[in-house]
Amino acid sequence: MTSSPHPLRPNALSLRIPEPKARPGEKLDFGNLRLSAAGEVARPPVDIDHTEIRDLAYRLIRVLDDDDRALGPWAPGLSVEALKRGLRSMMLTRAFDERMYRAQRQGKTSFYMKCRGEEAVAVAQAEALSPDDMCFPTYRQQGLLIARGYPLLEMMNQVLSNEQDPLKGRQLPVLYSAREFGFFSISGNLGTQFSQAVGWAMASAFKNDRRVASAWIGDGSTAEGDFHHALTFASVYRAPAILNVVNNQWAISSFHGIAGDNDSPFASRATGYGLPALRVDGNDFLAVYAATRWAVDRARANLGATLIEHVTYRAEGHSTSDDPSQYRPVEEAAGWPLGDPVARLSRHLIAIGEWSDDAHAALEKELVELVRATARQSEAIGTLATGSKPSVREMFEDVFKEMPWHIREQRQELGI
Amino acid sequence: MTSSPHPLRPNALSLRIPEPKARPGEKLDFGNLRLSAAGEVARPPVDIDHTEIRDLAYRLIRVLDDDDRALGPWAPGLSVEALKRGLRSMMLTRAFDERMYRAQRQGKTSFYMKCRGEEAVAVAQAEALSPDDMCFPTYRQQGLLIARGYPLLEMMNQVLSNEQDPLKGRQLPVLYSAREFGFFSISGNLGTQFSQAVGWAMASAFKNDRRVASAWIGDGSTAEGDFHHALTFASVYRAPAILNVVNNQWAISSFHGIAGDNDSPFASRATGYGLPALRVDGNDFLAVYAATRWAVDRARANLGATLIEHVTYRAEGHSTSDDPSQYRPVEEAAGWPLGDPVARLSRHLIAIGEWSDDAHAALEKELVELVRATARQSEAIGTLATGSKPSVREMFEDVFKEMPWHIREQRQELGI
Amino acid sequence: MATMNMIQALNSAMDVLLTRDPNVLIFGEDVGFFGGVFRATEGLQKKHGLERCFDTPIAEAGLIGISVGMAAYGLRPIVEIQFADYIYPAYDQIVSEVARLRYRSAGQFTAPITIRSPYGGGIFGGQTHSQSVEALFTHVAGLKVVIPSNPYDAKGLLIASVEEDDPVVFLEPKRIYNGPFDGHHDRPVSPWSKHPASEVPDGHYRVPLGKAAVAREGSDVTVLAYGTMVHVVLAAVEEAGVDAEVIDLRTLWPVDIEAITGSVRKTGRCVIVHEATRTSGFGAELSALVQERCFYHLEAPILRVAGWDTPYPHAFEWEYFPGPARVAAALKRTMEA
Amino acid sequence: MATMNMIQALNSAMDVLLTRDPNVLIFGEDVGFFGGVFRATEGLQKKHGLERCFDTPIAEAGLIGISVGMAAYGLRPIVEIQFADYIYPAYDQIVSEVARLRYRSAGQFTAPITIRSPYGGGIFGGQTHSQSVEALFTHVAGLKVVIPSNPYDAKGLLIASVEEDDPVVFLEPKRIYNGPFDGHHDRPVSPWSKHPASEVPDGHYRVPLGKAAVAREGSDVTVLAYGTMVHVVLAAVEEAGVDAEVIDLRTLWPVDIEAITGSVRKTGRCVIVHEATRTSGFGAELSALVQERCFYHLEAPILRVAGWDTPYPHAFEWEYFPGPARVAAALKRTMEA
Ligand SMILES: Cc1ncc(C[n+]2csc(CCOP(=O)(O)OP(=O)(O)O)c2C)c(N)n1
Ligand SMILES: Cc1ncc(C[n+]2csc(CCOP(=O)(O)OP(=O)(O)O)c2C)c(N)n1
Ligand SMILES: [Mg+2]
Ligand SMILES: [Mg+2]
Repeated sequence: MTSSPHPLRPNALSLRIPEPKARPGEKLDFGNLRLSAAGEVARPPVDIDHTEIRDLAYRLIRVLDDDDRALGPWAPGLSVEALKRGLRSMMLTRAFDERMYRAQRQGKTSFYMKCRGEEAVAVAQAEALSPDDMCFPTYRQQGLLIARGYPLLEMMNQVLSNEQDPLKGRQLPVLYSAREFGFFSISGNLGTQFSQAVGWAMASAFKNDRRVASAWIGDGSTAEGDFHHALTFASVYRAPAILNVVNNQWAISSFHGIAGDNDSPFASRATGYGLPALRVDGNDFLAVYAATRWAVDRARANLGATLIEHVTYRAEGHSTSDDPSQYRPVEEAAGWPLGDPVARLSRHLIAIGEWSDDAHAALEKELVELVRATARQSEAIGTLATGSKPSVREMFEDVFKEMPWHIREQRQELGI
Repeated sequence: MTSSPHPLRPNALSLRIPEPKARPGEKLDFGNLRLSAAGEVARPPVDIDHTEIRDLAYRLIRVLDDDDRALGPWAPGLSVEALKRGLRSMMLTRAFDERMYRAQRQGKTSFYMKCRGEEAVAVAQAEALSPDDMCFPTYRQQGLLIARGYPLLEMMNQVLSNEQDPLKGRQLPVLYSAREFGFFSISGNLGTQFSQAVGWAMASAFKNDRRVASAWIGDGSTAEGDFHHALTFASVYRAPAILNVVNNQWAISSFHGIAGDNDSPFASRATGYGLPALRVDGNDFLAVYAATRWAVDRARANLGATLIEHVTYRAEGHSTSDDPSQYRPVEEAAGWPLGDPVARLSRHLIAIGEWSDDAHAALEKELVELVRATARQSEAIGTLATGSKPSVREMFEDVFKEMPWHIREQRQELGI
Repeated sequence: MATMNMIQALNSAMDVLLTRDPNVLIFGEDVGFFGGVFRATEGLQKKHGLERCFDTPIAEAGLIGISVGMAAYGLRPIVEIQFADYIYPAYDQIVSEVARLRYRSAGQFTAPITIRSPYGGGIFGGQTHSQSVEALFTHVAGLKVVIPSNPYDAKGLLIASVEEDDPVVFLEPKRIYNGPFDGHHDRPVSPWSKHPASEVPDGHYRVPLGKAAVAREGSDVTVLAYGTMVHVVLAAVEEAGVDAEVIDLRTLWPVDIEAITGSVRKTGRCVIVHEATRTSGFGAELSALVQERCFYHLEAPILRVAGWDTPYPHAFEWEYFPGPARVAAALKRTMEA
Repeated sequence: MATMNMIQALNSAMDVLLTRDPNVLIFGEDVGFFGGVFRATEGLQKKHGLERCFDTPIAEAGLIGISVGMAAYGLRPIVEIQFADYIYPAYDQIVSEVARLRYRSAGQFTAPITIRSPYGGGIFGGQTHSQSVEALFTHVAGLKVVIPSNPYDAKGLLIASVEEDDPVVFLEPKRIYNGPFDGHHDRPVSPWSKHPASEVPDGHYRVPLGKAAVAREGSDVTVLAYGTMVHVVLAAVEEAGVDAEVIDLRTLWPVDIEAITGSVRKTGRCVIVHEATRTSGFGAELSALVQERCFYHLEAPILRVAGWDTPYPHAFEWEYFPGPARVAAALKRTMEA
């Protein structure tokens, strides 16, 4: 961060405009990242008083070390089966992203957003939540849908806005909705889902049920008022919610410091509301799972909400409309100190003797093939370019439960 | 706080609806108040790193002890003259409030809001700020105007909405604006001034000036998004601003716990944004002055914003439209553990041999007389009841700098 | 059957709703123990429990945000925004979320939320306790907008709104909470008990959304109004000595277009009255609709009587408020045209 | 004089403003180093310094809040809201603060803030990158609303807006940033360089607020439009073979009422075209104004062609967008009436 040029007058004030440490062509510098070693951070019981664990907001929960071993009290002891399931979902997410990105480049749809580098945040969390817990995601948690078994074909049909688009041509490609899979309708307006999740969690408590809500928000979007409202209401009503901040370091072209990560990490926001906060290595599948599990258990025990900051990195452009080389060094992704979540989990499975490079390559091939086959199926139904889309009547449906006279008239005006 | 009835199903969730410790007819209980002894809390240098003083958000800075002495490192060493000036301004504010409240009861205006019990927050802060620092107040800091010497007559003319109303009949009685006195136009919409103050402070820094902005917000209003935006922008741009939370325990009928003061004090909100926070006895003139001074010095040294929580008590109804006996014990005001700011400063002056009960009584009489005389003057100009108000033309002015055709037409339609 | 003022009728509606449906809950600023600054929720917490009617933090966007989540869970929230002037912080949640949830999720998730809020002037509330915000919601696809003008309708419309599967912005003309107000601020206030619409059944009933009421039959000119203005118009009609047909819209959107066009085709003249600022107010839409559909029946220009295009100024309450004199003048003007 | 597209013209306007007035500063999401997602502020940070053009947190209400404080200090902020669809979180700060500050402080404090925001459809942006929000601001007393339709006007109007002492909501039709668009999405795109209004002076000039432009003279019918729709209407007029007078409003509010009434009195017919949802759109106000002022000159009902009363659906871009076919049909209908 550089501050403004030295003011002319003595003792004059000056405005700080935070700047990232490195712009394109400059040397990488991750000196600002607050790291802890794997296994180093203590794991409190889930019923601990929040006042006793304020320091967790400033540490970094990590399980996997540089030798790919799982260390310390947060090591979740997940079964090999669960680990392999997680690896598969992350890899499938990545293969899906690649294919859909290409589809956009080929003009088959208008827009796409990848989550490369952040797959663990969604997939490990899906593993830690129960199927009937509700997710309130952003556009970068497609991994939740994939981990929860939502059909790839449906996702693709939406991305391609074809005749079988489950959202009937009304939504942008990546803004999914899948009630049956516990996945709330994604809004294009940032932040709104955060307080909504708290309301859903309050409803579960109101009904004396046992379901919890989990919400995700980007580092940049924490600046929206909804973030504050979510924390406030979650604190006041002790809502059983998991409030995830996905700190992938960038909000389009703005680095995390512009969202207020200069002087205190996002996790620490929670402590002032009387909520516990965990700061976790978001590229460490085991750590994300363990932290989420802790928060879920706490919420389910009627002890209220937890904020989790996932420290990760947006390894690609913001969306198909973005070119990150304009504002950050191209080497930044490769240099990211917390590595890649897929590679790390794969190496861990190898380290514990349950996986191999060959198995990995084979799985990758299988998944790419699966995605390709499904994509062919979806493209055969149609793409935005072929124009085989849902009936235009759908444009006028679902504004209200029953169509009022003025919409019926408008539909007629369009001749349908 | 009671929680909801025990749920029927085992392990079921339940919703916490916070409740105050005492409702009308119940025994007073201030057990939730986090107190420190006078002189107990350390005073760090103004250039300390915020990470080293997080604990101040959970303590209570107090200077005056039960024997009316000024103790400890926060004792500001104010001159007797300054103390007497402060006492006078607080007493004048109170006399003014009494008179205007009566004027409303007599039908001379529509509405009034007192600040009884909270006078120190405004008056001591006015003392700590420079005259060209800008205040962004709520409707309960009339003490700022009085301490800064804004003419009582102008205030009354506005309260009574008479011909000389400086705001030309356009604003509610208590929503003053006085640019020449560094007092920003008060909005009826809660919270908005908080981020505005940060913008003003940023402008001062942008211009390499030395002026700071000070903003006030009620405990209840901290829940608005503007609070979050103010803290976020102040943190990101290191704005020279003082962000005051006036925790007077109530927001109309809602106790401070409904605003989220159950599990962590309001002051602690700031630490998660990387801002220093001071929690201060708001009924202790010396403590308020000292804390504000610390924050002003820090801001002026280009070290950015400080949040100050003033722990005080709204000793009367929310406004002339409110009857607090409906929702809180009538004895609560008298039982308030931090006493009355006017009485405490007066007793302190007596304790240091600079004041006496007689002097106090004489001053009170003088001020009541001054207010009465001014009120007569103002009432002679007119009141809302007499209908002597500014020219109706004023209704159509200042919507824009120059009156556009449609407003001119509307004015003509009204026949003026 | 009891005699109720509007507050009592609204309170009774909420009592009925809480009693009949365990998924109904009410929240907002000061609505719990205290019962709301206008006392609309008085006694409901005590009767139905802390969790059925409770206070919230002062964060209108937060209120609406949590209500979206609750509705998605299957609850049916009634949210009070203390004054309509304070609905703006929640505008994004209402416009981008509440209004669009059904559409964008293809019906998977819905937001049957009722947003109650006192609106309008006539109480010396100044700029921030007097605004009429209806047009900011009629422009938003996916919202219904309802405004009652008397106790009977208030209860029946509120029950219908909450039982509706679509979100409803339910605006309450606060000036007539305690009695009908014809705009003659210098005359004694008449209580609701003298008005026939204060006879309100104790139990459950609905006044259907989308249906206007004819407040007065007539043949000279059609007057479209809602809320407080219905009473002002009725007074003005008498004073102008014009045989006007006064239509109380009750539901602003989707509006009862047949009631409007039927009447205007009969009378050939139309005056539209509302408190909100004229420019881009709901009167503009009504004027456009009438003009589009009754062009060949119109014998005079459609006139609008509305609040001026200024903020609502404290001391000029009665110069701002579109009272009976201004309405009567418009009636005469349209008859002379 | 240079050939500029609309983005370049806006960029040039801001460059001129930053150069001439040290109190002008620009901020918004991604506007600093990167130069904005539509590149309108490209190069300005580099040329004028970090503090003159910088990135902000993603908090539209915060952006506007700080701009009010800055304006009160004497600065002249230009704020970018990345898409008009995201202006809603700032609605309270705009309506309750920016618009009313001068009035409520009796002129002590003013808010000469220019809020720039790309709006409108035609880019497959779906529900949240396509909205037209103008009517939500024309209803608010104290705001001016400006929408340019070509590079020359864009630069001149932006300079005039920033130099104006009143707040301006400056909406930029994003579909025509890079070239005029006549609604024929299936035909090749034509660049601005072929359009005369792409000749833009390098230096300072103003296009006055409150003055419409006649985009095409004609005698059969008056068409009122703004932004992208001006180009769509011009195409539709040719296709319909109607001698229409096309008025490009440029300033929506306060609108150039004389230009409108003068033209409608001449032609006797009027069609209003906008992209926004029809109900309570700005077209309703225009229709009401024309009807009130030109009643006796009207030979046919005033028609509105607008976006449907639904959210803007991704896959139905061209079924939603009021293209030349719909405009032409309305022109023919009004001529036959
Ligand atoms: C209310 C609102 N403001 C602005 C935008 C435009 N926008 C879309 S994504 C984005 C950046 C979000 O960054 P972050 O929250 O960090 O999430 P990430 O993209 O990194 O996952 C912006 C500014 C929006 N969609 N909604
Ligand atoms: C945006 C908004 N919401 C609601 C209100 C109504 N209201 C006025 S004062 C008040 C309580 C404020 O309490 P607090 O912030 O604690 O301030 P205090 O009155 O105690 O000084 C409320 C809810 C308002 N003025 N503005
Ligand atoms: Mg991000
Ligand atoms: Mg308070």
